[in-house]
Amino acid sequence: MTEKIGVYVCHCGTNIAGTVDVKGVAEWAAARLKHRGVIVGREYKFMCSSLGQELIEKDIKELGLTRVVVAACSPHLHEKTFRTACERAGLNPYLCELISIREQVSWVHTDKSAATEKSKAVVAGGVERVIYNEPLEPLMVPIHADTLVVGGGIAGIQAALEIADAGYHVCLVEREPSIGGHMAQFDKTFPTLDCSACILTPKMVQVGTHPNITLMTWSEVEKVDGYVGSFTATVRRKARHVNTDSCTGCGICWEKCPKKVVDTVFEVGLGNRKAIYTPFAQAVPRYPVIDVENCTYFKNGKCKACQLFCPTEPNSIDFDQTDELVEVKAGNIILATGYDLFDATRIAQYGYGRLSNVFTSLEIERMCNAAGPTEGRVVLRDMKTAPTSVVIVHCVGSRDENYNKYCSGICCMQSLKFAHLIMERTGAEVHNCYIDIRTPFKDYEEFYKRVLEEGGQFIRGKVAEITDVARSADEEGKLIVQVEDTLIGKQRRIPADMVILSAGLEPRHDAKEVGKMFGIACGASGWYTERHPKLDPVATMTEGIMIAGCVQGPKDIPASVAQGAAAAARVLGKIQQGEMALEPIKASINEDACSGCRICNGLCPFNAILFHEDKMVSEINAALCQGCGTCVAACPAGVISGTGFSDAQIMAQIEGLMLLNVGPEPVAA
Amino acid sequence: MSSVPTFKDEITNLMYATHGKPISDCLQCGTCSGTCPAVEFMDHTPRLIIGMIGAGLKDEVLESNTFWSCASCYHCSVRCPAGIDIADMMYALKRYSMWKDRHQEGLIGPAFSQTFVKMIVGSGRSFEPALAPTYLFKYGPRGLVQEAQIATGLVLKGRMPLLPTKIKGLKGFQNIVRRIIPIGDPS
Amino acid sequence: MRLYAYYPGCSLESLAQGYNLSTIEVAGALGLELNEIKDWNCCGATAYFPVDELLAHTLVARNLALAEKDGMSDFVAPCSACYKNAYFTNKYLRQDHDLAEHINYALEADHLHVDGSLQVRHLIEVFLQDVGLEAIRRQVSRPLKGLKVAPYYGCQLLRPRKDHEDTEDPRFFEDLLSAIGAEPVPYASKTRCCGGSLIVTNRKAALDMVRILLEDAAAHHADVIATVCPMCNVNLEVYQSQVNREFGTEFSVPVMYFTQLMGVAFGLRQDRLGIGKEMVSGTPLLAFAEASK
Amino acid sequence: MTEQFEPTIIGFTCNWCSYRAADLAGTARMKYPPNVRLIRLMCSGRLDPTFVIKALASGADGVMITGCHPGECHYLEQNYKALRRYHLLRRTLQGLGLEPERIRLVWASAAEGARFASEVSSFVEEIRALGPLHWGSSNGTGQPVSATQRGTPALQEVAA
Amino acid sequence: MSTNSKPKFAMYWAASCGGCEIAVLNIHEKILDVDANFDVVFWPVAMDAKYKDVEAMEDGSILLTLFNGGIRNDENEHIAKLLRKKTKILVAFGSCANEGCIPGLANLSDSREIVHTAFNTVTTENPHGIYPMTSYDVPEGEIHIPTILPILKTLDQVVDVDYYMPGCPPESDQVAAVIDLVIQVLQGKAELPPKGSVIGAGNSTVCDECKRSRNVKTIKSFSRIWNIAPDATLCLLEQGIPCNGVATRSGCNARCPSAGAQCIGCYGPADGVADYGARLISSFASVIESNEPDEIERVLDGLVDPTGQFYRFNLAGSLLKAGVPAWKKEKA
Repeated sequence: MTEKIGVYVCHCGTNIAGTVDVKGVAEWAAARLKHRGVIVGREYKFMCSSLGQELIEKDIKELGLTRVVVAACSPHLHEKTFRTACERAGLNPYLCELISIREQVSWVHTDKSAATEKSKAVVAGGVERVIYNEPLEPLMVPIHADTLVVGGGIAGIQAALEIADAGYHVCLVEREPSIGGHMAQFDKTFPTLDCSACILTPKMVQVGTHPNITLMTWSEVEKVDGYVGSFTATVRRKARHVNTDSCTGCGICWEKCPKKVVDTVFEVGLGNRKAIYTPFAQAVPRYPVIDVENCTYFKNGKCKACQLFCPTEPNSIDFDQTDELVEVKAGNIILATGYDLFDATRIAQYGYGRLSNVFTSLEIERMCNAAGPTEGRVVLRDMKTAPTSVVIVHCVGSRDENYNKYCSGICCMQSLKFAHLIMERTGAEVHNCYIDIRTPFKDYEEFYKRVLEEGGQFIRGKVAEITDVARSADEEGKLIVQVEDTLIGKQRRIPADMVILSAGLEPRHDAKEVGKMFGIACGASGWYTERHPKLDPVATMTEGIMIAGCVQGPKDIPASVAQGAAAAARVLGKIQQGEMALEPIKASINEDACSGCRICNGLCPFNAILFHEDKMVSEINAALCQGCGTCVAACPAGVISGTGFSDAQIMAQIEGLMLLNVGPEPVAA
Repeated sequence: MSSVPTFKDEITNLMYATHGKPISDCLQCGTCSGTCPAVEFMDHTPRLIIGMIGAGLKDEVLESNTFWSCASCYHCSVRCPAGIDIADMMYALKRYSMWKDRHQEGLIGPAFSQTFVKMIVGSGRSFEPALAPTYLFKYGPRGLVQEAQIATGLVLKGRMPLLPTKIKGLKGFQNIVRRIIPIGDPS
Repeated sequence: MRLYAYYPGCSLESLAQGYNLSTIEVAGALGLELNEIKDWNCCGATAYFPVDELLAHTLVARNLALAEKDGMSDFVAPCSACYKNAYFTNKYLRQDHDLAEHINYALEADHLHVDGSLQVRHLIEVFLQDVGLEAIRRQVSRPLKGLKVAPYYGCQLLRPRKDHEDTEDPRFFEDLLSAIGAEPVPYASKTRCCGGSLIVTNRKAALDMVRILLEDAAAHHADVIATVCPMCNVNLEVYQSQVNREFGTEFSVPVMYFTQLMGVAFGLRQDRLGIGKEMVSGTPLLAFAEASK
Repeated sequence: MTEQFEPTIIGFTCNWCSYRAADLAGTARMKYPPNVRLIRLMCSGRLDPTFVIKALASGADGVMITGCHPGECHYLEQNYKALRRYHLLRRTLQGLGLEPERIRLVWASAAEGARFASEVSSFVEEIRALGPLHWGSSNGTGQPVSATQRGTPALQEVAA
Repeated sequence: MSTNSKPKFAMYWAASCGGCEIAVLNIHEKILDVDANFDVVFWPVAMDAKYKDVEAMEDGSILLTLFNGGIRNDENEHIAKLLRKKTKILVAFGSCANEGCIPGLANLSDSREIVHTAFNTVTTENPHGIYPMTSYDVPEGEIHIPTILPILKTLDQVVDVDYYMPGCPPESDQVAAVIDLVIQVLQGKAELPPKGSVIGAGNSTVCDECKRSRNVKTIKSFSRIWNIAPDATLCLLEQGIPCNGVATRSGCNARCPSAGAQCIGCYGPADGVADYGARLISSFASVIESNEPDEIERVLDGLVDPTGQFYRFNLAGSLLKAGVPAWKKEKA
């Protein structure tokens, strides 16, 4: 045995010493594991203290230790501490193992002798393991200073601006013809009721004009290669059929365009647009797009009105334009692709789509919006009659095992906002049917109070069904909302002209595929999983990819903005480091022995394994490899090895834990 | 945790077939009561009953007619946002009250179920006319007349057999039943 | 010719003979062989469960066991309640080994054993899945043109949720009716409860529930209500007179089994379909029936 | 020293969820029997069935495999690979006459310290009920199990 | 080395089928080289010889011994130790000596059952349940037959082994090559590989020699070769046929897969594989295309007898060495 191993057992005050005979363990290791290379076994009150660390450093220098085992707390706490200590003493940090006898022994066991015996086993495991530890060097990768932001909603806009203002280049990709996202569709924003457009438009303009931002609307990311520091995204710029260099966005083309189309996206079917259009007046960029499905010219080769009337020189309408694929290089990526609204037709008993005067929250937003299809008048489906009685149904598709288990968070405040706006604008009687009213943030509860004072009516009960089958005269010709008023314990049937379904938020329909493309995971409810739910909410498990806004979970505008900024801060930090170290825990393939069976090829979610058809061997891209070791375990020929957690290390640790190689009692002198 | 099962435990245990959500998941949203087609005829709404069970109000619950007024249409069960099979809970309550032999005076349900099962156990088949006497008196003379009219109507249309049918393998059938509930020895 | 273990259930022996006759006629016409389970017993409808759940499941299991013994793989019931009971007992037998053990212990007493190996379906499901709308359309010789039919699904056919069908706004019944040339009327109450056994145990409640259904059907000018369950049929049809008496209404909506409608559309003889035994005469339908005489 | 059999169990944890669950059980001072000894892997996907067999062959009486809940894997979907291997491994060991119950798969998130503790406790009880396996020359106490010597010749046994 | 006396060669047959001997004879005229270069002193299958002659030999006087067969009874064990003493280069020859092979599968059962099966089941008409005795007195004195051991062991579990030559049996061309090598070494034209190496085989797996085309592997279902008509050019495993080639040492030139049959693993594990079966479990399972426990179970139902599939040749040489019944006895 050529290794010289030092074993250090920590008292952690009484945290460990209280249940484990620390001294005994240290001595046992020195004596019974001598033949395994343990030349010194020490114990100390607090190993992590500077004095404790010095103890180790001293032994490395003086006794020439080649391996170090520290038995103390969880490696998640102090692994770095002790590895750095070893490094200071000139020992490769990865030759040091921290094994836990606190979280996993002293704190969870009571019997002192049993705990001591287990500690010995754990130490033996550590010793056997450390023998096979290899010195490792972290992998340094340079960080490209550009950032790719996907999604031009408020979260994406905020993130882009923060980074651009800090002086770094951002490429912002948006699927729709204009940035702005859902927020652009809203009228007022709770709880302050300031106009959504008034606060959003300036930011949109900033994005459109910012020297550090390349804006790609009507575009989608199709492929992402690379890894933190150097991603390459392939973006499809869908044909606009408008030449953005010459177009001034004067608007004559969509004025002259003869083809009216029902706008199912921005106006959620309530309003019309033309076949050449910008989704809304303050759109950024101002350039329109031609909707090929509906354009008369594309349908039957005639018309060209837009081209005819286009005043620019050269003419900006280009019917021959085709999609183009552009490559974007970036060091970091921020995903802010937002949410989809819950499809209310899924709840048949609420009659959306069947009963014409049942509306979704988004429809109401558009109606309330002064720039919307009704210039801000709240009316029934006939687009003229104002309702005299309105029922707002909460938790539509949320907090429901049959649809989404989670609370969508924003619907309560949104409903309260509607209640206020509708009472204000129509004087109608408004009922809110809720399970719980959730108004946790600044000035929210006050707003609830305000709506109560304004005469909003509240019924605690989840709506059972909405029907038009009248049972009495006063129900005739109305919608009837059937609900239990749980506070009085009676079933009530509330006649109303209009019913608003406060639909919840859902992950984007394509969230899973998009997530796969970027190498990040969706949680049980389909929202992207953050690195840590509390302490790292905008980072993901994949280095260099951040999430912001509703992609991470339902949230309102302030929270989305905060996350956009937070993600930007995380990215800026990385950019300023210039390069970053990757954990050297990686898998690698011995190409001579690899038979190219391709078992491993499909197992890597980070696409780190590539196959060389010519040599018929597989290879692993170290920078992409996240070190999970799945391929190592799966290789039938055992030719994939994983640093840090090699077969040898783990097999040895098992033998250690089973106390297989314990030496004989030393004969007492 | 006390060793004596609470009323809630007892009911939960009785919800054998649910294989699903315990009533403790209820968030008292009232979807069940809002949905229930018979709710106007119940002393307490289904939601309230769940709350009362949770609160351990055993007497009040057993005294109520709620679960005997349940038509087992399962509309509440499929709509419950907590995934609780409320209709099955109603069955559990019926079982419980039969078992403890405690129910509101003047209800037909208990008697009906008992007679029905007795009849099945006796013949293996159900036979409508046999049921009538057991509950008709509850409707008083008027009900009796109406019932009689309907019955004769049906008989005339040949839709009401005059003699009950028995299954052939009755002995074996009863042996099966005997292994589950005491119905006396084969006579 | 596909073979099915056929479980008519008690009502089809008495109150709902029409359903039984028409079922056999129509199934025959569609090339399905219904093989009545020998010496089946009552499934208990909704009345066993209040007494003893294990007993309830066991008595249902006996019928399943008989079918399994005959080497059957498909179990079909025209009565929604029978279907629902058989479906779930069968399901639990597979899911819950403990329950299966108890049940089989009891069945042993009559030298029976049940595995839950059957596929349990309602008659209408079999028609739609195994025969299919196309084949049904091909059988139609007298399309029920212009006949407004209110399809009444009732409860147990849809609920508790079996497989992924839509429990709130299903469409398959409408599809079937269109296939035989009738005009399905859209009305919200089609999956609302008819009161079921409350007609016995809480007459007032049940009659009110029936009233609501009749109102909705009438409001949509239905010539006839089509049912898939004898219980519903009895409540809607036999007790219509009492509803009128109770609420001073004047409903006279004929109620027919969907199989009778199919039979008529197939041009089968009305007496063979058990038509003519109604308390509320199905005159509008008879017109078609006459024609097919 | 009590009479009852004290099994030795090797537990494999993933670095992100189940190991943190174990840590949490500690920080929350939950108690579970000391029979389980943990090995930290980066991911349950690293779990090579060889390790499980090695543990058994080295004298462990049971092996506990733990990882993030399905859909919550730090490496997106690698815990599913562990799941697949676990199923096949159990079948294979069964063929060798081992009780498949000696291998248990447990999903535990970083927040589920309590779950981790209770799973360990129940597993220890289950293994205790199954009795010792004590393969190989170790019973986890450092003292070899009775020195392996030749069994009495089978022929004579049967013939006798 | 003295040239006047030819170096001594021995070959022994313990618990095995004899195929290895055939394989050696199958090297055709090369066998003459063996005779030309070696003095065959002990080869029970090929020539008459007595144990006492071997016992009489000087230790280490045999240069090369090809030992095939596993250690099933005390006689095998005795000769293994004897030959070890007398031999310079002891080669574990063939799968049985290397990893137990088919005889090793007996390690799934208690030796008592084995004997019972052999002497008192359909295999043997034995109305009076008479079993052979290990020793019996006859006028001439007491005679013995070998005593069966609780578990079959591989050669290196009993004695120190110099080289390993896998295969069931080893391919004749490989045998020839090895013999050539030894002769070359004798003539000082070549060096022996380091002690403990595997000879007469490749360092990769069967796939390396297999000509079938491959894609990213996924398995939707397993099927047995006679249940489907496999594509003649595509990897068998990708067609759901449990082919052990992925984990099996190369050297056979992918005989079975090339002939359209799945590899059953007779060349044993590749280098640095601690447990052949575990490797296969891991690789097969990893590529099953499902994340649903029930679905996975359904897929695995298609994999009849996984234990046999993964340990057919390797059981005695695996980490667990045996099934529980046999092991219990071993430890008793």
